[in-house]
Amino acid sequence: ATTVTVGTSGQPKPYTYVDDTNKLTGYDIEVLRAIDKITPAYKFNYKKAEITAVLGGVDSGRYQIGANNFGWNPQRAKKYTYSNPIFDDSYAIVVRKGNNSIKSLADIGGHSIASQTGVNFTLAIENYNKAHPKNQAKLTYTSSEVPKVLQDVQTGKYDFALLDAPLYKNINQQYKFTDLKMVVLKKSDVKKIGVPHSYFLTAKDAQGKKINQALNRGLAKLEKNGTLKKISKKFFGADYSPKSE
Amino acid sequence: MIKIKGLSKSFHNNTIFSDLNLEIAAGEIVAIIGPSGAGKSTLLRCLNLLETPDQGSIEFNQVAYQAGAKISQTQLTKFRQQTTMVFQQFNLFRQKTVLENVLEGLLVVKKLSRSEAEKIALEKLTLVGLVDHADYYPGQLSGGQKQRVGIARALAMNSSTLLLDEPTSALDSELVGEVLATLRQVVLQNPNQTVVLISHELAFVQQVATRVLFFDQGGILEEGTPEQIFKNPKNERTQQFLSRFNQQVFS
Amino acid sequence: MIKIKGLSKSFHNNTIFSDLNLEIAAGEIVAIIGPSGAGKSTLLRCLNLLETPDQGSIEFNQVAYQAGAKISQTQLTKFRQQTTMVFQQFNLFRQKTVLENVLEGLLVVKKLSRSEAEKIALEKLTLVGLVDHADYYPGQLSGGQKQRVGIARALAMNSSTLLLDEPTSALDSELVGEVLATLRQVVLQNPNQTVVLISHELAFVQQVATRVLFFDQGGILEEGTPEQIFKNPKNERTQQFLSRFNQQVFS
Amino acid sequence: MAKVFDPQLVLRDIPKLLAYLPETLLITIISLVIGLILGLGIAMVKIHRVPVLDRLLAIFVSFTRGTPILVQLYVTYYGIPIVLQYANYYWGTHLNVNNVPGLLFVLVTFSLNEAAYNSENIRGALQAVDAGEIEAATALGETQWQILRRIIVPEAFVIALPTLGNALISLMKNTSLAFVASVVEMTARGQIIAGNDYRYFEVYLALAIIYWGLTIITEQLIRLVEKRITRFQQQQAPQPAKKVNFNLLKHPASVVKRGETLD
Amino acid sequence: MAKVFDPQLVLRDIPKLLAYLPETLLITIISLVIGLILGLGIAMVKIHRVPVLDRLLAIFVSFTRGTPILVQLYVTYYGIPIVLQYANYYWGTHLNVNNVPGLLFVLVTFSLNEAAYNSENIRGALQAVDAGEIEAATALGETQWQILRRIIVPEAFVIALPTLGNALISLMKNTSLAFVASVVEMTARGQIIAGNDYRYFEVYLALAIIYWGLTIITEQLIRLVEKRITRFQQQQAPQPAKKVNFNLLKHPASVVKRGETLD
Ligand SMILES: Nc1ncnc2c1ncn2[C@@H]1O[C@H](COP(=O)(O)OP(=O)(O)OP(=O)(O)O)[C@@H](O)[C@H]1O
Ligand SMILES: Nc1ncnc2c1ncn2[C@@H]1O[C@H](COP(=O)(O)OP(=O)(O)OP(=O)(O)O)[C@@H](O)[C@H]1O
Ligand SMILES: [Mg+2]
Ligand SMILES: [Mg+2]
Repeated sequence: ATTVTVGTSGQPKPYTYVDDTNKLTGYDIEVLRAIDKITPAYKFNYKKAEITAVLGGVDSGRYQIGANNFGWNPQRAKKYTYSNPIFDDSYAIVVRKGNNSIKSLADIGGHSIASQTGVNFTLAIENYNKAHPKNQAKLTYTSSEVPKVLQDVQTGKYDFALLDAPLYKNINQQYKFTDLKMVVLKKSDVKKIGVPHSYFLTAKDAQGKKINQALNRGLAKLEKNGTLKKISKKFFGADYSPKSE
Repeated sequence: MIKIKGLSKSFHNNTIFSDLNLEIAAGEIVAIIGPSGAGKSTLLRCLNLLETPDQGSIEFNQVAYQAGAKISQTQLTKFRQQTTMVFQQFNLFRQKTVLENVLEGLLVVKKLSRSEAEKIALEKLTLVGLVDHADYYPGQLSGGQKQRVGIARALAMNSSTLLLDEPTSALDSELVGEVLATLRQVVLQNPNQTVVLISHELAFVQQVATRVLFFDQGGILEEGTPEQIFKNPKNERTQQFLSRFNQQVFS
Repeated sequence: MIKIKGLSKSFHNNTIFSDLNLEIAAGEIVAIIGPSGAGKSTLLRCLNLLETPDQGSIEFNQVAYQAGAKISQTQLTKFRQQTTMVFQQFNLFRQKTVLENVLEGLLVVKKLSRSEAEKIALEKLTLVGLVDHADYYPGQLSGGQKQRVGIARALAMNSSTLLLDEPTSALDSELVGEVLATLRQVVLQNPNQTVVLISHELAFVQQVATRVLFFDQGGILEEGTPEQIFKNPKNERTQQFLSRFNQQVFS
Repeated sequence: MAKVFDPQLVLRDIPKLLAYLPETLLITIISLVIGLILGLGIAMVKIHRVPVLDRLLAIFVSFTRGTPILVQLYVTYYGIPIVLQYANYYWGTHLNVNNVPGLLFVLVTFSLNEAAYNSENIRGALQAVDAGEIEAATALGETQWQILRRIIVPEAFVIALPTLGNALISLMKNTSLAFVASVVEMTARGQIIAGNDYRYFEVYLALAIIYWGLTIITEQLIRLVEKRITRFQQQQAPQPAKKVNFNLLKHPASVVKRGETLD
Repeated sequence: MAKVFDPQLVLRDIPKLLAYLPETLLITIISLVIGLILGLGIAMVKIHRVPVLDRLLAIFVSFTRGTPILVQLYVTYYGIPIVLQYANYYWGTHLNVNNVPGLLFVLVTFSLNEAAYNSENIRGALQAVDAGEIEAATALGETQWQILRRIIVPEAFVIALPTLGNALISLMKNTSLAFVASVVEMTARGQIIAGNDYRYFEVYLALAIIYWGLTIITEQLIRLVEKRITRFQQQQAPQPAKKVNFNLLKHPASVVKRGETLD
């Protein structure tokens, strides 16, 4: 079997992380392990690296697969081959309790938010601001981690945060933010942010495409035999597995 | 006129001298000689408070210093202006030119105008024969030239008393003559300039001093005119000291 | 026996000396005197190839050096072992103790066993009166002591010729006597030791040298016994040079 | 083949990044100046062995030198709001740093870092100043403050400059971490650009070129300053035309009585 | 109130992080040793002005000093495979570095970085070695290599040590960037731990404590080494009991004929 290296940063949990027993796991990772089991042509090998380095690693051929809860966007699609969706995401706005002024993406004008670079949420805010030049959201770029951003929302430094709903639930298990509440976005808003799925990435070359096909075949089988659903339940307590139309 | 009364100084229990009394009249040229470690430098440095005396008082015509009493910065400056010092190691300001070295005290301490200060500085540099070198940095001068700048810097302050601590002992023998000649000229030209001088150049001391003090064992063991001290020392230690010196100088 | 033939040396077009010829017999004590900058040091440094001569040859009993010819490291070491040098600035290895300084050449160059080397080193340190100081570092010695270690280090190599370049001029006058006495003793005790010496200590030269060379203007202007050179110099420049010296020394 | 590397993008990115050069320089210069002043202060405390303060500053310097600056940024940027939150909660205070811009945290962190790193260097330089010159100025009657300003600091600066220069260059490169505190300077801008087109390698190359250029320019500036302030060492003045020679002592016969003029 | 900060976690994290201390030390020590050797080489090339190589190394040193080490890691770890990919594509070669472990790239990058930073310092130290001692060793007949090993390097080491110590501490802290090249050392491990429990601030505090401790230990070690190798300066030997005094010259009468023994 050909050895294929998977690059992942080990965060965010629960998509990819190292558990208390020092074992790499997470939704993305376990899905790949399941595919590995039913794909005799390849053997997956997992490598952790800093997040930007995961993408750089796929560029440079160091990793053949990137697995880090990657969403879809056109720029990224130019550079990488996308697998079929692996995850049906759900997005949410997080605000302070008692703040009822932001219920959907349409309400963010004039409110402040800090967001990381290279994620779909940031692009969505940028797009919103382009569309509403008179009533822009106050976007602060940051390289702070998500919990810090949430803390800043709690203290009132920023008005809201935009993130994956399952991620927020996980973080909240740890921090128990008593002063925050989550508003899950409606389907229409989710579409504005992007395709609400996450994917595996492979390189845009012949080998990348071949691996991609193998991934897709594996995903189809896992969906059919219910493994995807099982893995999703394990990590999220709910079924976020994608359903092919 | 300098009056030193009951002056004592020790470094951590090591008494250098105690209860020292000395009067120096205006215009006197007092040479202090004595063995190494006797405390000659310490005494001289007490005169401008580079060392703080433990006890006693020092009085110049205009101002007095009493050991232990509080002294304001203004008083301190005034006291220090009674004397100026020429150092063994020259201690020129290396980042300043020869002219700037001489100007420093005039501008910063005496607060003269630039033009007044320059006039004085150039005059003193002419006196020591270095007016051509006004724009040199100390690093570009010979030892003898450096010491002559040191002398000019001291003279420029126009204080009543000139303190010289072995002003030639850091020089090669060739350059010693150069500096001693300058000093001799300065001393001879200014009859009212009081000078307190430490020197191992006994020939020079003999020529210029009006009074010689032999300093040892924490006090002035003997004093007198150069004639008396060199030709006819009474104290046994003075005799011993001078015999060693004579040997070294004339061998 | 040293034979110098047609030796020339210049630094970038500045000819120091050219076509110099000189023979020195075993056991001679040759003193080179002359004004500053004459090239005395350069000549001495050519003898152990610290400076590379441009032309000519240098021959010791056992080995020869021909300017321009290739020389292997072994030959070079062998040539350099013909001489040892005592430096004006001592040049002791500061990180090594007195004993290690003397051992260095014995162990590294002569490749003696540790015990043999130590025997020789302690012997030479005894000779210069510093065997008590074997474990001192150079920084803990006086100038005179340092130079005596330098002498012991040179003697330990037991080479036929000892090169001395103003071995006392970096010392205070007090320490000069100490070193000259040691040298005198060494020289007098070893009648077969050839010595080439540069010194401004004319009194010393007069006492120990068997031959004096007056070096100036790129060559040896005059040579003879100390008696001849000091009492009866023929060359006008020698006379001039010595008169200046006599003045300085005896004034 | 996929275009894994696009040199054109490097060229396109450079001007985009340079637009944020002012931020980089602002952080660098302000931190440098405050860092130097604080560093001088710390050095003075150390030299004069001010009790207690002395020990506290030693711990501060040790911590700053001993931990990555990234961690220091975290500690100020994350830690201070947390401390205030707890204070507000337990003591009912209403302290709030939300309106304090991230830039301030960055400036504080970098200034303190710079102060800690430079303090040792400055202390060494101050203590290397020739004691003789200080005595000379004292004897002239200058005050301590005048001596510090006119003699000690200029000389210490000459001694400290090479090390200060290196610290400056490190500082400039370290500003790239300011993004942790949401301050957008060149490197942050680079990450934002790459966040849009996923061309990380190209951006990093562009950044490398810019930082390299900045470093070279800084080094040249330092060299210029060094040349200026060490004039007194370098310039080989022409040897004096005539050697002044007062040949008085050579002829002990020519003794002149006091008050007479020579020449 | 939400538990924004949990000090217990800091304590829990420390041993977890320390499990990766060997990786940190491995990278530090290997890079230090290789860096010193290469730095010495670069210094020698500079001192002897080896043509061409001299210029190339100057550019290398300038680049290394002028760009953040993060960028250097990117350039080696991602740049080299890209270059090879192009080579493979255009020239049909089959070069592949993907099986070369990331650790090697990290070691190469840090070693080169260390070499560049130390080369100037080493050059300065080598040139500060007393020329007189070199002459003395030459005159004794030692070879150039013996002189380098026995005289120059030990002395230069004493001069260079304080600066080398600082470089070592920087290096140790910089190893935290190795995660870029997939090498998991302490900081990377910290990020992974935080990825599991979202407790970033606690992990960074734990890292700060560990790095601080490491730095203090390293400083103490350097001080020890310094004390050892500067024995020759510090130790104030007892003054010799009796002052040897050959009083020969004082009495010119006592001339001894050659061959006679004195004393
Ligand atoms: N700052 C100081 N701290 C402690 N002891 C000192 C200090 N300055 C001088 N001494 C000691 O005071 C004594 C007198 O020193 P001083 O320099 O006055 O002697 P001196 O007569 O000038 O000798 P010399 O002729 O060698 O210059 C010496 O024993 C010296 O060690
Ligand atoms: N390495 C060198 N490069 C260039 N010129 C040199 C070098 N060494 C010596 N010289 C020049 O060679 C001349 C002779 O120098 P040398 O040191 O041999 O004189 P010297 O007779 O020993 O003088 P002194 O008595 O002052 O020691 C001097 O003009 C000196 O400047
Ligand atoms: Mg004295
Ligand atoms: Mg010479």
